Amino acid sequence: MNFSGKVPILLGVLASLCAGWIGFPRVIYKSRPQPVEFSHPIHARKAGMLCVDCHAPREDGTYAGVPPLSQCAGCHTANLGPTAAEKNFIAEYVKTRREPQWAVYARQPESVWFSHTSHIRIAKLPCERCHGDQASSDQPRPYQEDRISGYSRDIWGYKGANHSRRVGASKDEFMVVPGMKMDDCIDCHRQEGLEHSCLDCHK
Amino acid sequence: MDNMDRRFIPAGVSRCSTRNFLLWLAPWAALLAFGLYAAALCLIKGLNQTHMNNRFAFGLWIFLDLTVIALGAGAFFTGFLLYILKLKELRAVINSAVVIGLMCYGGAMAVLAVDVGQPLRSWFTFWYPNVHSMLAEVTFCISCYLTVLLIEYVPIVLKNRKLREIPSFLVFEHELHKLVYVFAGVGTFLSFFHQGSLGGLYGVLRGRPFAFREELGIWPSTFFLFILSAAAVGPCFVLLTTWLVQTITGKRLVKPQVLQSLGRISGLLLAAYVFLKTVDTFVWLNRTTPRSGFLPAQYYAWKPFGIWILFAEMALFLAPMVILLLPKLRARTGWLVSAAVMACCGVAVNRFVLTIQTLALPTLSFDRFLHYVPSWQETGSFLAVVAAGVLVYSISFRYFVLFPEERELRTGPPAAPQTEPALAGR
Amino acid sequence: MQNTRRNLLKFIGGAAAGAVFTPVPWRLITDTALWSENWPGIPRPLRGEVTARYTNCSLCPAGCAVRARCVGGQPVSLAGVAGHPLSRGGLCAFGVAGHHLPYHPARLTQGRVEAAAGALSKAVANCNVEGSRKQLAANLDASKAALMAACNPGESVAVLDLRPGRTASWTYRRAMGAVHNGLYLTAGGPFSGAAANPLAEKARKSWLAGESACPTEAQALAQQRGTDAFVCEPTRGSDRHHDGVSSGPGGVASGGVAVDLTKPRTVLSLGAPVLDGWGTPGNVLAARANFRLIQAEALESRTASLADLWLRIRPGSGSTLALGLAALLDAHIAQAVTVADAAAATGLTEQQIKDLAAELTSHGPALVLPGYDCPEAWALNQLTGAWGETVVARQEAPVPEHWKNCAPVTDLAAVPDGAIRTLIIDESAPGDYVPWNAIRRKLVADNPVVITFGWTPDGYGRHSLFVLPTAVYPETLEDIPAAIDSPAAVFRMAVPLVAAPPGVVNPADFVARAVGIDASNALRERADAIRKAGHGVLFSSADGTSRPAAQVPPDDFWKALLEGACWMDTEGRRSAPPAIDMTGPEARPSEDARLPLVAVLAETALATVPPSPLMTKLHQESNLRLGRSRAALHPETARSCGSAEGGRAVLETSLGRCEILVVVDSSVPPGVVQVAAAPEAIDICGAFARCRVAFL
Amino acid sequence: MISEKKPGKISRYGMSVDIDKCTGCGACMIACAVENNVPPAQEGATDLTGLTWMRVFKVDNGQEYPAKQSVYFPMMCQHCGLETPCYLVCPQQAVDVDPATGIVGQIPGRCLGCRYCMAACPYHARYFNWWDPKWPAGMEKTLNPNVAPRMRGVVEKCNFCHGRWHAAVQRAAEAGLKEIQPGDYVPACVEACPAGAIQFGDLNDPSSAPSKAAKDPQSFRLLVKLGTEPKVYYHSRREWARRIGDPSQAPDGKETSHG
Repeated sequence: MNFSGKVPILLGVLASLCAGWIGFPRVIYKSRPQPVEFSHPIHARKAGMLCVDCHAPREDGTYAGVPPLSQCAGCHTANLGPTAAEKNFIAEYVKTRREPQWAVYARQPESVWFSHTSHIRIAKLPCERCHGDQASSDQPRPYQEDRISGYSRDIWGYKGANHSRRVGASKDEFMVVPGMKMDDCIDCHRQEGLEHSCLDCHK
Repeated sequence: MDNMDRRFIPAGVSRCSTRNFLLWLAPWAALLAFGLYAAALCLIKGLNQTHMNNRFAFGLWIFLDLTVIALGAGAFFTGFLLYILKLKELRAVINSAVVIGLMCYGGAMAVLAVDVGQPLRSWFTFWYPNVHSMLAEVTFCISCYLTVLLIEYVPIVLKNRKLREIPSFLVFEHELHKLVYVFAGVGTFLSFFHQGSLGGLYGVLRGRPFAFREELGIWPSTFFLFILSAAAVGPCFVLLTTWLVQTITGKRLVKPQVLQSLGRISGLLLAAYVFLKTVDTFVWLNRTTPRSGFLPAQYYAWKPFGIWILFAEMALFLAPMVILLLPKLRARTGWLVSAAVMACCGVAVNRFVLTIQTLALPTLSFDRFLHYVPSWQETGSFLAVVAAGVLVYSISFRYFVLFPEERELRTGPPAAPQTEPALAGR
Repeated sequence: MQNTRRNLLKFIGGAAAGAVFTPVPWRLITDTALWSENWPGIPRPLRGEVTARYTNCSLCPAGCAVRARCVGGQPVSLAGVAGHPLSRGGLCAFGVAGHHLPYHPARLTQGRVEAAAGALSKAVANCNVEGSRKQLAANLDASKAALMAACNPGESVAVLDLRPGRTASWTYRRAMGAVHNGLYLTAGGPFSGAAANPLAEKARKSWLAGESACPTEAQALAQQRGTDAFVCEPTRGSDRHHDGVSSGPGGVASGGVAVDLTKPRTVLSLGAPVLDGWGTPGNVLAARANFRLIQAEALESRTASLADLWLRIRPGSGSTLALGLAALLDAHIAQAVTVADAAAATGLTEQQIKDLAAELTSHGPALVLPGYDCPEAWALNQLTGAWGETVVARQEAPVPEHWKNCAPVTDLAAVPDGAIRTLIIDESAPGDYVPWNAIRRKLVADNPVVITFGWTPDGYGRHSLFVLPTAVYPETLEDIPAAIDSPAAVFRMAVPLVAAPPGVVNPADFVARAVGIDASNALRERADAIRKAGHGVLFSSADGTSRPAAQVPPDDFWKALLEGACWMDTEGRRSAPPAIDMTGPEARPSEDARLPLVAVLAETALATVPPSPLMTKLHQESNLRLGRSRAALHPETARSCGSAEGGRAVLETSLGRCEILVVVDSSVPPGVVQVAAAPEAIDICGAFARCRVAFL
Repeated sequence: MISEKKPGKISRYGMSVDIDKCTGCGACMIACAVENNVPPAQEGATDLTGLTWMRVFKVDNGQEYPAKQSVYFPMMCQHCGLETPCYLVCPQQAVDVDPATGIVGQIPGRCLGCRYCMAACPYHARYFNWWDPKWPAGMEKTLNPNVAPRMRGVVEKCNFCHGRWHAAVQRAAEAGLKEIQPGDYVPACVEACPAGAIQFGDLNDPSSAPSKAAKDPQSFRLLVKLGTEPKVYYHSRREWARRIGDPSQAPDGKETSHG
């Protein structure tokens, strides 16, 4: 067997390696932009708001999630700023009373029971622990969804891939958001010795 | 076309014309197609296509899987006798045994894939195995052993006259052959083990006193009984298939004494099995059952599963045992074959009792006895496996050397291909 | 490199080998496995704030208090209210799944007009809700005008109220009062055979002459009626012996007469489903420990199998048993009926009947409950001395004075045949169901106008010219009549938990508007009247406290009612209902060779409502109850009819036929067909009927 | 997978059912199905292919009228506490026994539908999704968000309304508590029973109703001699009923042995 006999084999290996490592991760996700160019820093710094001002647990312990339009419209009755995003938001949603169709990066599968209350009140975790420093994410990154499983990339995807742009950061400078996959939950629960049963978190 | 085909047929043996061969394959292919359709229904529309239910959680499929795998045990046990215990004359049937094993195990796996409600998740067993579960054990062993069988099948394929022309294949085949002892060893271990696990499958069911057996070491007694019964019946099935092929093709493929020694071995093992099975039955009825708050009488109170089924099972092991242990009877093909048939039926009944009867019997005193008749989709899916088996075997027999002795034996009493052209010479 | 085919194969081989070292295969198997978690067809429950809201179940007059767990305002599960003085935390299987009804597949979403209804319907052949409403209003005026002009004394406009005792009932009475020749009908008076039975007529007079605290008193007993009679006593009841079919199963009494379950030490039930949805389940079960329950019934019903003593009597011989017992207690009845007769009719021994009578007197106070039509049962209570003790007259909750000049309550049965030109039937709230033939007889022969208000088309909708869709619990705002086991007057409302779909009609409003009176605010007026009367207490389900109504400001009173609160009158003087004259004719079983079997209705609770789809848990996925359109037969009976479990068959009586699904059950006596109650079944069987079963 | 550190409070939740009180009305079965998003029967489903986590059986003493007597047996998963059969046989850890609560749970997302656990369960308390789950149009609005609907081809069973346990834990957290109060967590069937026949509580807490029932000589457990330590206790004054539930019962109502 001469060397030339092996060339096509090696080519084949090389081809599938490239396809598998470079091409595939791009193909497997479909990505869509958030409806509104929302900036956390502006609200956090300029308006001096806290996370819980908008994302609050309800009295019954359930978590309210992304605030409804009504809450935004509380302040944004008219343009509060010169930006195009602001104008667009007022015109597109506030005026027409149309709820923005936010895509929730951290939305867990139906089979998962996650209680924000328990993690905030009992474990005393800061929001950043899981959601990363959203307060400084200047611009909502596009929402990426696995084409087959239909899950968000944050809860089911390659780790370290969940990037948000920092304030005034250049296009390619990113901060990393901690993953929210089952493994990430388990890691923490294991450290805390709070991992007893699947039923702790699964319904 | 015919010439092209001819070039693949092993040298020194005669096979029927391509046309006849295809004619023979046609009906089996049709059956396979039908079976695949039935299986597709079960996969797409879900298991509501079957007649299984919450009480009869397992049905025809599991019963036949257990039987088929017991019969397929011939593959590993013949290998074990030949390569480990050096019973040279068995070289005559080892290839055939390997193909049989491949058919049986492959078929069983295929049916299991249809039997589960979420086949897409079946690999979870490898990723998140539950060490307590007999089923996990079974899954691991069977899939490993199936790989071993495939590897053992490769040299048979590569020995094909045409394929040998490719040098690299020849080398590969040669290398592989050196390892055959390793594979035989591994295969034997795996196979012993999972035959046992299959027995454990029901033996561990504490909630089903009819099937529950007390533990010897970490396994219930059925674990060992299954190994023994499979080992005993495996050779019988090899014997049976060889005889079948001989009669259908009208060729002499192995020397008679090969079949007889297979019979003798199986006879000895049957004797051991019958003894242990008897002991086990007594322990089970007089100790295990009362302990779990049941009366042996309850088991056999329901028609049609009267106590007769227990005796029938024992008889189907006893009779062949006697026949196979008596050289005079063994020497007569008629006796030999009928003994083999009985032994195979015996193992089938044994597996039937453990699967179907176990599920039919009520545990709660206000519960009722159940009947179950498989739907055509269930039956069809299984027929697909049988058809596939026949196809694989026919093709292997035509193009590969399953019976090395066939060449020498051709000088013996002439086969009469022309009498039954369609069948002759596969 | 020569021989490209081989190289291509090598390339592919290499690629395959390489692929194993990329994430592709592994990611694909995990992704597909995850896909199986949320592949198409698996619904996603909505999320939202969890709140508790309170209402009262209006599926039957028990009106059990309900706590609804709502997510984002949508009720996702219902439960009883622990510590409620009436329902005591109880809620039956139907009530627990009540919040499914708005999404019931059989829900009527569009007005329907019977196509085969002659000239009148042609104009409105395919009209929607709006259309049929206009048409209806016009039609109603037309018939009004017609009746006034051509003074044909026979013909009238009538409302048939299947759940009397509601505020809506008052609206109907006012409306009919405003119409010339208007009639307000209920499912039937205590002696609905009136026209045909002078004895009964006499008794009826004495009854209505008595201290008739509320005009609806008469109906109370009416509600109890049903019908074994025609099987045993072919001469009783005009609406029955016409065709040998009785007129419908007894529902739960709604006003007028009530029983006090805290009093009796012995309860004799002549087939009443005491432990299976009768009265207020929670209340009955709470009182159960205090009394010995004797069930005289043909079938091994739930109550029979749980009673302290079960007397298996012949189907429909309940009233005869009552007479037999009466004969033992009252000499002058004994002249009409002897114990021997009773024994013969019921299949009990004379001794058994004597013992029973002895127990009723010795181990008192006793209470006799009629399951189906047998006023004798009530009368029996006079003889045992329970009258005024365990059986009392209940005042109705106060009503505004100006409502009082209105149409009187008339029994359907008392209306002469062929007298009604336009009939309006309200079955928006589950109530009694009178077999259609009993109604049809009262209508004029030449295309009468029948208008049904209902949320499904399966009830009288099948016989009506117009069917108008109504809201269904828990969309409705309506009050619920008092249950038979609440001795004091009560007032509570079912309040809407979900919004009704557009286009549904409120029957009472509708009728009121059609005749030009305003009743849109009737509930509030009633509540204010109750508050003004100033007696009774108000129990609030939300905080589980009671306050004297007098201390509650009117607006809060109303607000509380809208939050599921319940007003209960303080029980005043126990007044005995007026006496009933009882000398029933001698019982004689009627035989019919062509109809060898006897059909007996079972599962009569909520017979008229198609229950939640989840009820399949009780009859299809288990054998706990008999599902709709199913009938249970004894194995022998089934064999003699040539059927097996699950077989399809046709049930035929003198009135018609309906399809049934056979359930084989050895607890059903031979010769009896236990039919699950449903409109189509009641239409042809009533509560009992001679029948035959033919297999398809 | 269980970590070394054990949960703070170990509960052993159990039930006691007074079958003398049960009237077989079926409210528990409906409440259970409502709470746990169990779909209505599909076309062609029977009592052998249906989904009834809670199922009420009618049982009689085998006599004829007038000697005939009947009781109703509410049957749900008995949450075996020892050698839990379904837990031991599941090939891929889709069945889990929570050490903190003793609840035997099924993880639908992990289950491959081999049904081995159903063959292993002596109480036939496990149910397989033979069909895709389907609700009438609009009715999916009434589903309970605390419980995930299952997909076709997986096994499901009673888990003592584990969704309610989650909710109770969350309510407790909202109040700043680590552990739930006894009254906070009650399964749907217990809440629904109009006769108060079913009671629920922690068997480790001697004051709870099931603990008391466990000591009652007239209490019994089904098939207790199998040795799987079920956590559901039944109670009846009638000896024949006790014998039907547990043939190993001695006349005095004491269990002869615990397997």
